Order: sequence, then structure tokens, then C-alpha cells
Amino acid sequence: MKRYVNAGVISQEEIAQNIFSMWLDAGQIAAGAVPGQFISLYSADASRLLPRPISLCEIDREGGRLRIVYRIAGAGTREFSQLRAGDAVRILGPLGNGYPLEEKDSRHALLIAGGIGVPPMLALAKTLQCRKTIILGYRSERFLLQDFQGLGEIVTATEDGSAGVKGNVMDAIAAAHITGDVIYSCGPKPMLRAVKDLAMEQHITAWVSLEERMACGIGACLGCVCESTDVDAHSHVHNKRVCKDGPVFDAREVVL
Amino acid sequence: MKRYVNAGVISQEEIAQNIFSMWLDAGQIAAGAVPGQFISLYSADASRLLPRPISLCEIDREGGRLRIVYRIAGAGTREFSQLRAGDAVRILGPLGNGYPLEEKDSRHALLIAGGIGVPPMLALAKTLQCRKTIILGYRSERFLLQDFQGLGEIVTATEDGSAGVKGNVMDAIAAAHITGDVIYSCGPKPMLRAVKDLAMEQHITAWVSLEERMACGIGACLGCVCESTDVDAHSHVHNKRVCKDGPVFDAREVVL
Amino acid sequence: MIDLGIDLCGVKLKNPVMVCSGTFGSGAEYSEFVDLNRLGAVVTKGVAVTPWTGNPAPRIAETPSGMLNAIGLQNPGIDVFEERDLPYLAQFDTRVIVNVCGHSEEEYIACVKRLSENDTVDMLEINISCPNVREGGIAFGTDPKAVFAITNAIKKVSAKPVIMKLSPNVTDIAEIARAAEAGGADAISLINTITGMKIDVERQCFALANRTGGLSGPAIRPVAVRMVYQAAHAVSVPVIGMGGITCASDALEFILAGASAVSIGTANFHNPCTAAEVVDGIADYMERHHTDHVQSLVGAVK
Amino acid sequence: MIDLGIDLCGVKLKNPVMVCSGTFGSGAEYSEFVDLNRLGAVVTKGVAVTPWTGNPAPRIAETPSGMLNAIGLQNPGIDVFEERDLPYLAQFDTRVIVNVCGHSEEEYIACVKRLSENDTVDMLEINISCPNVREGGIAFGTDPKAVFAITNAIKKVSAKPVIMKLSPNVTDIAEIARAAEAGGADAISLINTITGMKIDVERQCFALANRTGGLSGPAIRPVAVRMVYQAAHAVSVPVIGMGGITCASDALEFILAGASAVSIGTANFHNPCTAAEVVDGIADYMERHHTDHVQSLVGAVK
Ligand SMILES: Cc1cc2nc3c(=O)[nH]c(=O)nc-3n(C[C@H](O)[C@H](O)[C@H](O)COP(=O)(O)OP(=O)(O)OC[C@H]3O[C@@H](n4cnc5c(N)ncnc54)[C@H](O)[C@@H]3O)c2cc1C
Ligand SMILES: Cc1cc2nc3c(=O)[nH]c(=O)nc-3n(C[C@H](O)[C@H](O)[C@H](O)COP(=O)(O)OP(=O)(O)OC[C@H]3O[C@@H](n4cnc5c(N)ncnc54)[C@H](O)[C@@H]3O)c2cc1C
Ligand SMILES: Cc1cc2nc3c(=O)[nH]c(=O)nc-3n(C[C@H](O)[C@H](O)[C@H](O)COP(=O)(O)O)c2cc1C
Ligand SMILES: Cc1cc2nc3c(=O)[nH]c(=O)nc-3n(C[C@H](O)[C@H](O)[C@H](O)COP(=O)(O)O)c2cc1C
Ligand code: FES
Ligand code: FES
Repeated sequence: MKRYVNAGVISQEEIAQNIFSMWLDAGQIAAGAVPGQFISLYSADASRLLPRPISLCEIDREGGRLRIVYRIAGAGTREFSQLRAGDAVRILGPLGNGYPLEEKDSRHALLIAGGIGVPPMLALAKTLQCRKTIILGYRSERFLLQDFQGLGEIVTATEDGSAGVKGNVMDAIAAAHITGDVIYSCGPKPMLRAVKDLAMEQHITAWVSLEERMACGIGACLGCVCESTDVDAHSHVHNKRVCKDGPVFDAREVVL
Repeated sequence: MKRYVNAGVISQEEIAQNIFSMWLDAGQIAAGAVPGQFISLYSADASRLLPRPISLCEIDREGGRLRIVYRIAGAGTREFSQLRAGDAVRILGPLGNGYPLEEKDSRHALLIAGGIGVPPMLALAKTLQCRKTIILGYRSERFLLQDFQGLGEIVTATEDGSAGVKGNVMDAIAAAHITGDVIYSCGPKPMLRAVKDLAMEQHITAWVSLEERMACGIGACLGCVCESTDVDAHSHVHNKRVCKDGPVFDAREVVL
Repeated sequence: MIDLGIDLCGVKLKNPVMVCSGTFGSGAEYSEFVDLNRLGAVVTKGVAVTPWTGNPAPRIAETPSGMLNAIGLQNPGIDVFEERDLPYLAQFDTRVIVNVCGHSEEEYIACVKRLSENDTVDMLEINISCPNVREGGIAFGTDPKAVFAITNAIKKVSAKPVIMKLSPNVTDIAEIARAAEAGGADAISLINTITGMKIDVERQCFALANRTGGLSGPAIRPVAVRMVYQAAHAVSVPVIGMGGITCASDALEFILAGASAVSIGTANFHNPCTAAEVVDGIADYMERHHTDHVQSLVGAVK
Repeated sequence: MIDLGIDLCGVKLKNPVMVCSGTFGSGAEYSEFVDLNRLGAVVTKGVAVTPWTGNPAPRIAETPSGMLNAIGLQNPGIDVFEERDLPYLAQFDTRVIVNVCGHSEEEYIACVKRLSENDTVDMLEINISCPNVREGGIAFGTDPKAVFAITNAIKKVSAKPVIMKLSPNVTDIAEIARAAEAGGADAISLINTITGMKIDVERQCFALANRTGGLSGPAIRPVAVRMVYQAAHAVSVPVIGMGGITCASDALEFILAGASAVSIGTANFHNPCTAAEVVDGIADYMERHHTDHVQSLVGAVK
């Protein structure tokens, strides 16, 4: 069940330049959450009405705690970055569908993430029970790397070549001839397009997490649509709602 | 000279129900300020654009500190009431003309204030050098009374009769047959009207401090006018700007 | 006893609070946050006689105390709406107002005829004011003659009371309101969104794929209150007010200005519980002001 | 080298940043915060041929990310303006644009004639869009025929370039812009305020003595950007854009939408240093985007 609550900030830390990690006391929202889902955060400034959707980076169901990791992209995220332990922030969640988690132990999953698409991969990597190769792409500074230790084989790429493979995640995959049975990914659109192409070539499934501007965040306003390959069962047109039908889609069902 | 600065909050305290006293580190603004002037405070919430004009209650010119005492009247003052030592608030000042201070020692001034008109009387009482009778009217709970001790004869009235004379300041003046050579006053319009009538009757001067909705606070927008008895020298019509030509007026020059 | 009930051209509502078309889907999603039984009415997302795809994304942009949307009236068409959405709403003890859009008079009429026969439908709201589609909507809503004509044509075939939803993008709202009344409208609702634009200066492009969008939210409330006041003084049919309502006090501005009922739109996105909070807040206000009947507040500020 | 200079129908401005009529007096008050020499132009408060008293107080009300004003064009009349205000402005190295209002064509003409002979005046801005006075202003600004006629009449007597200031309270801003251009306007400026209303629900009265007022500030920026875009695509004379600009990025929205210059209004009330900050911010932006001439940004988003 979705809830709209005032969540307490447990801790906050800048883990890379302009990238913040926050633990929230989110009670029932955490209890019902799964990897790939997100929460909407609301600004305390009345001039900013719309939610800021942020993916779940870690889910502590028992403790009722959620971790989010986000980049300062504008005024809303800048405001959140100034919250301290003891402050509160309005949130709505859990939202969206989340990644499918029923992989058999025998399968080999590739978790491919770029930039601020890395955080949701952590929750996924912690939950998914199969062989995992985790390919993480950064512009320059790498973050969350520590947290992924022990969750699978880890490959990193940086655009400036400061660490790991020089280039993006696709370069890293090509360089190491990485293959798998299924792909889970999150990151910028061009990366997701490349991931889709790779999956089509290798005839495997790729799950991609999309971003779109949102208003309601719960499927009511039709603000956040992406184009669907076929007529969608809910909308009856070629549109799917990222906030409700997604954010995770089989790459084949959406036009990237 | 007027300045627009980020002022540090030195301390804040609730001195009566919903009435707050705040000391601000206001540097040069304090250095140039006189009793009867005010500052504009700006909300940190971008949805609230306009200034909140608040009178100076105490002026520490040397220390660069200003005291304001205000009542929670809406969202802006509620926000200010949550500021703590170490926080900051944008202010503009000093604004307005202030009370004339050239009373001879031999004169007897009546300082008449009602409700949230009491605070500016404190700065005035501390500065004005002559015999003073200070008449303070409250709805119920009295505040700042301590601070006035030793600055003159003090008479109080409360509407509910919980302390002092039961009634308003005019009732207190009538009850104690108080007279003087000049009146300084601040308070609600009906009180100022009564003060003006009293002064006219007794053929003495009454200085009244007016309130009006403001936008610029510095005399540019003509938003805050009050009606003047004669054609005003600046406006060339029957209007005076409360923010610049006032807030203190000779009661005879304005229509109350 | 506080009486929140109102009579909207013969239809009794338990209170004057509804939700704006397009902001509340068909109620299912928000029912997790608001007990639909508590609302005076649910106004559904605009529906047309065939499915509409709407505009490409991005469809949403935030603006100061407001937002732009360019959904473009995406809807699954009347068939799905009647089979899936209306039966869902029929479960609740609230009024159902169906918002109708069309590319042409024929499309409006076809849709209105279908809905006229559906027992779940209490009233129809005709959207002649969507700024986000070229042919549908706004073309009908900015010219008094066109407003009269479409209202008249719809009234001829509608078995349900007809609310005409007006556009604020006009020089003289009173004239448009009078045209709707002359055409036979049983009520009018306003305002729809104001056409706006946002430019992403870093990327040097439009924020919305559609270039322009409709501005809604608290930013437009002063314009909406003014137009409701002007419209309420121009016509004698009931006026439903909307535009930037976030709380009971905002809603009461509209009621005091002349609105018989009010509608919550963009505020649902900021706080999904808003609509129910507004119902409670109006009751509180009436208690504080010793007002027994909400009806007595309608147009009380003259 | 960054070139911020623009040419506005023959008048060279050192940068495209000015201040909105009515929000900056005649510059004296704000000169404590902004070096007037840094501005492209100062646009003065509307002046008429005789003193005007304006509306009763309250004249100001705050709204979400905006404000309502109903000053009602209070002004000391052209005599005082020429004797006191213009000589003050003449001291500065900035352009002086005088905003003119009138109750009738004759009053506009009389004022324009007087100002035509004053050497301090660089341009005239004709306010045909004030929503706060009945006869003056808006009556002239919402009907294309009237806009054409008043523009034409003024152009016949004006020795200075004429900017017609347009009202947003119209159905079709492009049509109004074209009427001004056809009437001979050298430039157009927009938007003036949008008519709005606020009701004090606790006191059950209007927040403004005048009932309605003009809405300005960031709340209206999306409407202003849209109208500037539409107007700039409708006429070939320069467009001056305003409405809710608070920072360089806001100003650039207007420039990219087609404004040759921009004007800062309500933001002055929130931060008296805004205008100078916008000048600096535009220069920074140009450096970051490797743009040499501000002119090349005008209308760059199509
Ligand atoms: C499902 C989903 C999950 C996300 N997860 C994360 C995450 O884990 N970490 C992270 O750093 N970012 C994430 N984002 C992006 C994040 O939502 C934006 O960076 C954020 O909304 C920017 O807000 P702002 O106020 O700082 O920026 P502004 O640009 O000032 O925001 C203005 C408006 O645009 C919207 N907006 C801006 N960028 C985006 C965007 N990329 N996607 C959707 N809306 C946007 C804002 O929500 C707001 O309504 C996610 C987005 C989506 C859709
Ligand atoms: C010269 C002057 C001196 C003042 N000194 C004091 C003081 O020392 N202590 C004190 O408690 N109050 C004082 N006031 C009143 C104070 O300005 C208002 O109570 C305050 O602005 C309310 O803001 P708000 O956001 O809480 O209320 P809201 O009602 O939410 O404010 C909405 C808008 O109305 C304006 N407004 C509301 N009430 C008033 C008012 N009475 N006068 C002017 N503008 C108003 C606000 O500034 C704001 O722009 C003074 C007013 C003036 C004009
Ligand atoms: C996302 C969105 C979708 C909308 N869709 C419709 C619609 O389908 N039909 C309609 O008549 N109005 C539609 N509107 C307009 C609203 O019903 C309402 O008139 C407007 O948003 C003003 O109210 P508000 O400020 O409370 O949102 C829509 C508004 C928004 C924000
Ligand atoms: C207090 C005030 C007074 C104004 N007076 C005038 C005026 O005298 N003449 C005029 O053409 N516009 C006047 N305007 C309109 C502004 O010049 C400007 O067009 C409008 O406020 C939009 O810009 P903004 O949102 O930046 O304020 C006034 C606006 C305000 C807020
Ligand atoms: S944000 Fe409203 S449907 Fe997705
Ligand atoms: S508030 Fe602008 S002149 Fe006083």
C-alpha cells in the first residue's frame, strides 16, 4: 500500500561531489518496498509543488528504513541535500513496479548501471539470488563501489579513464566480453538504448528503468508516459505510465 | 543608508503566547537606525515574495544589533518564529522616518501603545529625553512590561481586565486623568483615531505610526499609501507613502 | 448542525468539494488516499468517442507555485471508460461527473449520447477549453458564438445536466459565460488551465514536447477567483470554481466569490489527501463562523 | 569579448536589462541598491498629463509566487515629472523610457507631445493595459481596432520611438501585437499584469479596496513567456519581455523566446539588487555558452 508520510531523516552524507546518501525512517513504506521502486519526495518550499522521484538504493524492511542516493540536479535536490538527522521530509511511496526478482540460481544476470542509475542497482544486487556481474559506469568519481563488494563480479568504467575501463559501460562489456542470460539496467537513455540493442542481438531479456517528469506519481495524471511498442492494456493507446506501469520495463515493450 | 543583508539570528524567545522576541545581528542597519523605523523581513519560502515590515523594538547601534518583537499573524511570521540562534534571515532597512526625538526636557510626553504597537514604544522610551508616561494596552497577556521599568510612569490596561485597568488605553487615560504636552503612539487604527481625537481636543501634537500593506518598502511602488489631509509634497495628490513618508505621521496630516 | 449539502441544477451533492478532471484519473489511484465516499463528486479524466494518444513526453514542467501540463487529452475511449472506469465509480456513494472531449461537434455529440444512457453518470462536464490539442477543446471555447453553438447542440442530445467548462484564455469571461448559459448550459465550471510556456535555458529548448502547456496550481488562483466572481455575476446558473485550490481557505475564496461548488486539481499531486482535508476544513470554518448552510456562503462577498 | 549591447529600433542600449514601469519609481529609491548606470534602461512609473490619485488602500496583496496590485496609476502629473524626475535620471548613463497613461486619446496625445520635446527621454512606452483603472489603460488594450487607433494617433505626434505595452488579458495576443505593429509601433512590450482577485475569507471581504488587481511575479512567468513567443512570431518589430523575471535564467527564457530586451518588475520588491544581478548573470551565461553577442540569443528557441 502506498503512503504519504512525513519521514524522519536518520542520516545524510555527501558520498561524492554533489551526490548525497540519505537514510530515512519510512516505516510502512519500507516494509512494503522492493528493488526498482521509488519514492516521491516533496519540497518544503511552497513554490515547488511537484514530487521529486528518487529510486530506493537500500531497503531495510524490518527496520522500516530506506536509503536513497541522489545527485543535486536543481533546487529540489539541493534543498534535500541540506537536511540533517532529525529533520523530516514528506514522501509518498513505495511507487512503481520494481524489478522482477524470480531469476533461477543457475542464471547469470548482468546488472548494468550508469551515473545516477547506480543506486537502485544496489538494492537489486542485494536481493537478486543468482550469479551477477555488475557493470557500473561513472563520469569520473566512483561512488557506492564499497557497498557492492561481495554482491557479484564488479566491473567499472569511467568516462575520463580515471579508474576502471576508460569509456562507458558498453565499452567495459565489450572489453571484457561479458555475456549473461538476462540484463537489469538503469541509467541515461543512450545507455538504455545500447543495452536494448545488446539484448536484442543476444536474444536475451533486458529490464530497463526509465525516467520521466511526473506529477501524481501514482498513475492518475498521465503525465509521465513513455511510448510503448504495442497498444498498452491500461491506456489502450501506445503509451505506458512510467510511474505505475514502470519505471521498469522489458526493453522490448517500450520505444527508447 | 538602507541595506539589504542576510542577518544572523542571535536569539529568539516566545515572550507571550504567539509573541516572539528576536535579536538580529544587523550590522550597519542597526548603526543607522532610529526609534519608529522598521525593517522588512523576507521569507525563505519562494512562494512568499513580499516583505514583512516589523518595527524596531530595541536598537543597539554600537553592537550592530536589533531587537524585533512580533506576533504570529500568518505564514511569514510563523516561519520567522521558527528561526533559531545561528540561522539567518534576509532583511532590508532601516526603513521609514522614525519618531521625532527633539522634545525638550521640560515636556511631558505620553507614549500610547496598543497590542503589537507596544514594541516600537520601547525603543522610543529608551531614547526620548523628557518626562514620559507610558500607557500600554493589551488584549489579555501583558508583554515587554519588564523592559519598560524605569523609563517612565507606566500605566497598563487589559481588555479582559486580567491586569491593570479593564478596557483599552483610552479608558486607562480617562480613568487616571492623564494629560501631557505631546503624544507618541502606535497601535490599531481605532486606537489611533481615538488618540487623534484626544490630541485635537487638547490642542497638542500626536505622532501616530501607521500600517499598510507594502511591496517595495522604500517609496518606489506607491503600494502603501494612506490618505493625507493636504496635497502631499512628493506625490502631489492626497496620498502619503507609509513606508517612506511614514510610518510616523503627525495625526493632523493624515486621514485615519 | 453543519449542512454541507448543495444542489447543483437538481443534482444533490453531499458537499461542494469535487476533484478536477484529468488530475484524479477515474478515482481508482487516489482511492488509496481519499475515501471517495467523502467527496461531493468525482470528475473523471476527459473521455472521447475513440482512444486518443495525447502528446509526446515531456508532458509536465514545474513552474513557480504551479505546473504546466500538455497531456493532450490522452484517453482510452468511451468503450473502455464505460466498461472499466464507470463500474468502478458506481461502487461509491458520490456523484459521478464525466468530462467529455472531442475533435468536432459530431464527436462530442456521439460521446454525450452514449453517456446519456449510462446510469452511473450524474452529470456531464464538456471540455471546450483544453489548450493542449489543436482541434479539440479550446477552439470551441474562446469564441462566444462557438460556445453557444456547441452548448446548444449538446443540450439537444443530453439526458444529463450539462456543465460547460470554460477557458480562462479569453478577453471577457462574462461574455463566454453568458454564451454558455444562452446555449442552455445547466452549470458552468472554470477555470481550465492558462496557456503557458517554459524554456530550458541550459539546453535551449522547450521544456514540453508540445512547446506550450496549460498552467495550473496556486499560481493561477487569483485569476481563477476573479473569473469565477465575474462569471457568477454574469449568469444565474450555478458556477463550479477551480484553479489552484490547496486547502479549505482557498476553496472558500471561490465559494465566497460565487462558486456553488469547488474542484481540487493540481493540489492532489502535492498532497494526495487534499480533497478530504478540504471537506473537513470547510466544516471547521463554518463552525467557527457560525454558518449552518454552506449555501449561504455562496457569493457572500459582493 | 561578451557583447551585451542591443539596438532597440534605433536606440542603443548597453545591455538588454531594464526595470518595469511602476516597480522602480523614477529610479531614485532603488539607486541605493542598483547603480543605474549598469542598466540598459530605466522605465519610469506611468505619468499622465495631470496628477492622478490612484485607488484607495489596501492596494497590495500577496499571492502564491506573485502579488496583486491596484495602485491605479497614481502619479504627480507631467509637470512635476519633467521638473523633478527626468532631471534626476538625466544624471545617469542609461536610457530613459517614459511610461505614459491617459484617460482618453487626448490625454495620451497631450502627454506624448510634451515628452517628445524632452531631451532626457529616449523612448516612450504607452500603457494601454493597466487593469486597475476603468477608463485609462485596459479599455484601449484589449480590442485590436482600438490598439491600432491609439497607436496610430500617438505615432503621428511622437518624436520619440513608441513602445506599445500590451495586456495579457486577451484571447489572442498575436492579433493585438499585429494591430500595434500595423498602427506604427516601433516596439511592443509585454506582459502587463493579469487581472486577479483575492478574498480574505476570515473577514469575508476583498483583499484589495479595488476588488480586482493586477497579478505579477514569478507565478505569471509561464504565461508571459508564451505570449512573448507568440508576439515575437507575429510581428517584426522588437519585443520587450517581462513578467516574473527574478534572475538571469528567467530573463534568458524571454530572450530565447524572442525578446530583444527584458524588464524586471516585482522581483525588485523581493531583492532590490535584482536588476544588476540579472545583467551579471546574462554575461556569465554567455561566457559558459560561448556566445559573443546577446543578439544571437534572441528567439533562438523556435
Ligand atoms: C523513477 C525515477 C527514479 C529516479 N531516481 C533517482 C535517483 O535514485 N537518484 C537521483 O539522483 N535521481 C533520480 N531520479 C531523477 C530525479 O527525480 C531528479 O534529478 C529530480 O527530480 C530533480 O529535481 P530538482 O528539483 O533537483 O531539479 P529541477 O530540475 O529543479 O526539477 C524541476 C522539476 O523537474 C523534475 N525533474 C528534473 N529532472 C528529472 C528527471 N531526471 N526525472 C524526472 N523528473 C525530473 C523534478 O522532479 C521537478 O518536478 C529519478 C527519476 C525518476 C523518474
Ligand atoms: C511599519 C510597520 C511596522 C510593523 N511592525 C510590527 C511589529 O513590530 N510587530 C508585529 O508583530 N507586526 C508588525 N507589523 C505588522 C506585520 O508586518 C504583519 O503582521 C506581518 O507582515 C504579517 O505577515 P504574515 O506573513 O505573518 O501574515 P500574512 O497575512 O500571511 O501576510 C500576507 C501579506 O500581508 C502583509 N501583511 C499582513 N498583515 C499586515 C500588516 N498588519 N501590515 C502590513 N502588512 C501586512 C504581509 O506583509 C504579507 O505581504 C508592522 C507593519 C507595518 C506596516
Ligand atoms: C495534468 C492535468 C490534466 C488535465 N486534464 C483535463 C481534462 O482532461 N479535461 C479538463 O476539462 N480539464 C483538465 N485539466 C484541467 C483541470 O481540470 C483544472 O481545470 C485546472 O488544472 C485548474 O485547476 P487546478 O489549478 O486546481 O489544477 C487538467 C489539468 C491537469 C493539471
Ligand atoms: C506595483 C506595480 C505597479 C505597476 N505600475 C505600472 C505602470 O504604471 N505602468 C505600466 O505600464 N505597468 C505597470 N505595472 C506592470 C509592470 O510594469 C509589469 O508589466 C508587470 O508587473 C509584470 O512584470 P513583473 O512580473 O516582473 O512584475 C506595475 C506593476 C506593479 C507590480
Ligand atoms: S506521474 Fe501521473 S501518471 Fe505518472
Ligand atoms: S511599499 Fe512601495 S511605496 Fe511603500
